[in-house]
Amino acid sequence: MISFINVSYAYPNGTSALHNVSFHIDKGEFVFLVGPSGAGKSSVLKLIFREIVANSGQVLVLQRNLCRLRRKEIPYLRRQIGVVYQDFRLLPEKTAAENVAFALEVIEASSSEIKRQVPRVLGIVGLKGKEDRFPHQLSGGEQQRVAMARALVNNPPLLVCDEPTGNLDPNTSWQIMCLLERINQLGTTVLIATHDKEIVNRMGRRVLELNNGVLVRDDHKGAYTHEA
Amino acid sequence: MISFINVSYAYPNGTSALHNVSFHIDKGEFVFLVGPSGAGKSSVLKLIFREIVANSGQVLVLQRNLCRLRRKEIPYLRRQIGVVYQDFRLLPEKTAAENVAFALEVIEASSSEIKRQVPRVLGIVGLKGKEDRFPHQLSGGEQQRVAMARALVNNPPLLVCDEPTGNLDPNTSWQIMCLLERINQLGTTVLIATHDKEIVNRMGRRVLELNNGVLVRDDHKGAYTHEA
Amino acid sequence: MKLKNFVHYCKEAAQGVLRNGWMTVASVTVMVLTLLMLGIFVIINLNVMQITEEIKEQVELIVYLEDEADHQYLRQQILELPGIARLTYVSKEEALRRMQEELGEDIADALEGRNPLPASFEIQVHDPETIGEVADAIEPMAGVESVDYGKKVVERLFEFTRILRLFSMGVIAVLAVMALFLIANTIKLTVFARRRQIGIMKFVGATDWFIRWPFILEGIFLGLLGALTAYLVLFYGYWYLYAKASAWFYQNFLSVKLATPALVGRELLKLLFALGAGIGALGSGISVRRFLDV
Amino acid sequence: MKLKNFVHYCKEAAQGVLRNGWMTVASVTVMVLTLLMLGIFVIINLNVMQITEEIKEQVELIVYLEDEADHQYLRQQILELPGIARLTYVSKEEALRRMQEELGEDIADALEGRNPLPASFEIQVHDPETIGEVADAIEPMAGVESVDYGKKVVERLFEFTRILRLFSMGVIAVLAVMALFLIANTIKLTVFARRRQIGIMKFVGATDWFIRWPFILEGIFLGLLGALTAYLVLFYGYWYLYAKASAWFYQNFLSVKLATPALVGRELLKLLFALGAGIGALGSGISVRRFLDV
Ligand SMILES: Nc1ncnc2c1ncn2[C@@H]1O[C@H](COP(=O)(O)OP(=O)(O)OP(=O)(O)O)[C@@H](O)[C@H]1O
Ligand SMILES: Nc1ncnc2c1ncn2[C@@H]1O[C@H](COP(=O)(O)OP(=O)(O)OP(=O)(O)O)[C@@H](O)[C@H]1O
Ligand SMILES: [Mg+2]
Ligand SMILES: [Mg+2]
Repeated sequence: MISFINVSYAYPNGTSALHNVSFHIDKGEFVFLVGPSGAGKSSVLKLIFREIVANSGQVLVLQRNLCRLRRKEIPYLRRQIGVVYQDFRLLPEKTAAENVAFALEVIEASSSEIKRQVPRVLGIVGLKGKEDRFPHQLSGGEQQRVAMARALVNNPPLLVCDEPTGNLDPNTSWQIMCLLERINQLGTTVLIATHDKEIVNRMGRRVLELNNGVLVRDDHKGAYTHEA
Repeated sequence: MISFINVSYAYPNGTSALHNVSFHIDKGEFVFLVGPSGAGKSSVLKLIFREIVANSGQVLVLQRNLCRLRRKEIPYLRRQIGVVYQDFRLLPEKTAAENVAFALEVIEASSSEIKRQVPRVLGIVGLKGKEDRFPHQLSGGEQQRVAMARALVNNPPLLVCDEPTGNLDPNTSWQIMCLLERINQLGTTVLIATHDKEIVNRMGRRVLELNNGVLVRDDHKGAYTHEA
Repeated sequence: MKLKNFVHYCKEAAQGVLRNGWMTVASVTVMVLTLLMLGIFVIINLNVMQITEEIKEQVELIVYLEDEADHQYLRQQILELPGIARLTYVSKEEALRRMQEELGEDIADALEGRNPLPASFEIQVHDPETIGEVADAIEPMAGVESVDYGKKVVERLFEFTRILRLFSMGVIAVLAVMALFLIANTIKLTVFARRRQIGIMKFVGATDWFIRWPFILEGIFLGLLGALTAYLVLFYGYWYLYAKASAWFYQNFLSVKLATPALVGRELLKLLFALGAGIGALGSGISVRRFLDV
Repeated sequence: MKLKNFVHYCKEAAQGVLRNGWMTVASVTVMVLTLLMLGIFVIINLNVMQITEEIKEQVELIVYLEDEADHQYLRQQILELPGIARLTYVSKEEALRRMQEELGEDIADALEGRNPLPASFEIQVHDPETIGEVADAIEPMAGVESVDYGKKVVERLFEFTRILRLFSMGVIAVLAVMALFLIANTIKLTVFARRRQIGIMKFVGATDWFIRWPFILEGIFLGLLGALTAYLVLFYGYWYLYAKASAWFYQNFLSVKLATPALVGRELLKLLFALGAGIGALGSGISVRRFLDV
């Protein structure tokens, strides 16, 4: 599903974010990506949905070599990856429902499909009754859940979440995690960058740890910290 | 320092965010504000730095009655409150250092003062070497720490933080908390809205709990959950 | 573009217009003002065209006849030439009467009943530019003493009107190009204000054209709205002024008529709507491009 | 405003200009184009003013003398009147010679040596509008037979030039107001694109004026930059055209001179810079206001 082979990346301003990172994630896996702030977690995710392109090494995602991906193909890659962005990236001029619907509109889903799916996923993330709010009319955690709903709505084969519970209380976080686990059991590959020690420890899934742009740990059935 | 007396607030679209909330925070206190997502934590903070005005009840902050505060006085109130916003609110066209410096410029600090203070606080939050990056060139956690630095830089008597560790790993979060505690010991009143169960429990300070806009708990030496 | 997508694009465009109300108003205002400025020039230009054309129409050819000429026969001969619009005979008596009117009775007294003035034809041609050729054709005819059309003055007049028209057209062309860039730049600014949203759409998997179409439709809509407003203001404004001023103008300025509102309306319609909608669409489409690369 | 603050405001304004490069270019372009459009009208207007004035200057008063009048004495008397610019004596012989030239030898032959034409003075006055009063003052003088200045034609000409000038001024005024709103709206759009930042500054404790000043300075700067560019293009463009065209124009069009580049330059300078910088500053200041309420 996802293969990083000796990937290095430095941002245009010269900041080196990743050094020689290699790992492989199979279809159907559930993986946590951890590491201190600034370690390069978001950079790994950005490489996966091709916000950035590796300077060296190979990034293979969903049978595509992203280093060779043509510009035209990028949208079709992204439609197969549900992403919860660290900064949400909700469209400010659209309501919660419209934001979620947009992810279906780009894949030209039928309007009856849209009408059915959007309230369903918004309900799942606990936003029933807030469909018609604009992002700025939602609390931080609510915005984050809209982003989650948008990522889920078109049942992508790969789900990538950057800090998806950073603005959520432990209860809601845990519910979201259970939701992600259910989705994973239905066959979706899930990759989550997170700082939430408790969740990582409680889930006991595979953990990739980054530090200073270097992959320092790849633990099947791991915990947030090495020692734990 | 802060008094809420029977405060209720509903957003212009009719969403009622707070019902009849009353509490009092003394000078020098260190208080956590907890509650599930959408409980009204951010709304309480917004009332304090007067982004919004209570519909009924009284909000007293730093000897001012905010319901009667004249428009002209708002900036002078805000200069005495260091705020870490949940959505950071960094100026996108300014570098990290310039963002922090701006908080000093508005109080007309001397440029030598600015030159001394800005690198110092950026160093404290662990951003040495990233002074000249624009916000979009920083990781989520780094942006959050810039926001923290900006809130601290002019030594305000009151510090209000909305989810200040949502994008930080447990280690960095703990360091930031220790920093806030030190600052608190020097006399600054600190109010933190957070979901970080571990930190709240570990600090063992006063906890205000909101649920659905209602203050349901006010525990001196409390924990994140009632039961804990 | 499938129908379903078209509906989606229209919906998005409508949202863009309505939810950025303040920006919509500002950019339509810019568009209206630009088109008004251009339109004012166009109206002036149309009138310059019309008036110069009419002044040229008033150019006359005068054919002086020998006293013994057969003016009936000559008239027939001249009318057989192509392009003659009007021919008036002025007899010797009429010529004298006219001179007396101009110079006073003294002259007539001094002439003591003799009449040294020749009879003449006053001729107007369909295409004033051909007046020289017509004169050349008449001159050798029997019974013609001389032909006069103020060669030098007429040539100068033609040269002058030609330059004036060229200048006026040049100004319009320059202004149209300016208006084009002005509108395009305004559209750019409205797109710029939404650059982040364009990026976000890309991240959700939208193709370039999926993002672009609503902006293009929005551009067309804003352009049409701007053009329509400008058109209505200019057309009814001109109509009002024309009703008030054209009679006075005709009386006071060489019997020249102003361009009719109908003509002005037709020309404005073409120009404003083409510019408004065209530049609106193009400007949006091109500006969006810059932010699509994410 | 303290000096320290001023330095800060300038720094902020410079950042605004530089870090929004794309937007700066778009908005300066709009400003330049608007001012160019306006400037073209101003140039045309100045020439209309100049040319109508010059045509009026060419109006002449003709005083016909009785045959026995003492023209030396009369000349003295007339020159004592206020506002006389030029006076030329045309003797009876000169008058006859002129008529012969105009109407041909036939007339002279018919007159058989007699000369019925009166001597005359041709007079030009400083202010053509006063020509009627001057005529009225001369008419009753001894030795004056009649006074003629083509009353009807001159009155019409004055009426026509007056209307033309009024129209031209009116157009300029309307256009200036349009340019004003156009620029203000463009500035609005650039402020709109930064509305969030304005809010953030307020949240950090900035006063309204602390936020506003950099925008105002930025507006002034963009306005001056736009005005300067437009000024240079218009001034040198006109200079070039003037050098090419003024001689031709003088020869071909009633000996009328075009407005000099110096005059045009002076007028443009005043108008463009006032509009550019003024509207830039005002537009920014007012637009910012809308986003200060947080
Ligand atoms: N656009 C950018 N330009 C330059 N440097 C960047 C950019 N984005 C991130 N960086 C730098 O790259 C490094 C890795 O950033 P990344 O966002 O991947 O960290 P992260 O692990 O997601 O951190 P966090 O947990 O704080 O979100 C950091 O040092 C950061 O400062
Ligand atoms: N601008 C707004 N307009 C309308 N409703 C709003 C607005 N901001 C917040 N709300 C609503 O008010 C309630 C309280 O919001 P608030 O932001 O205070 O929650 P919170 O406790 O900070 O939640 P979180 O932990 O998710 O940040 C929520 O139901 C939210 O949807
Ligand atoms: Mg990150
Ligand atoms: Mg909140």
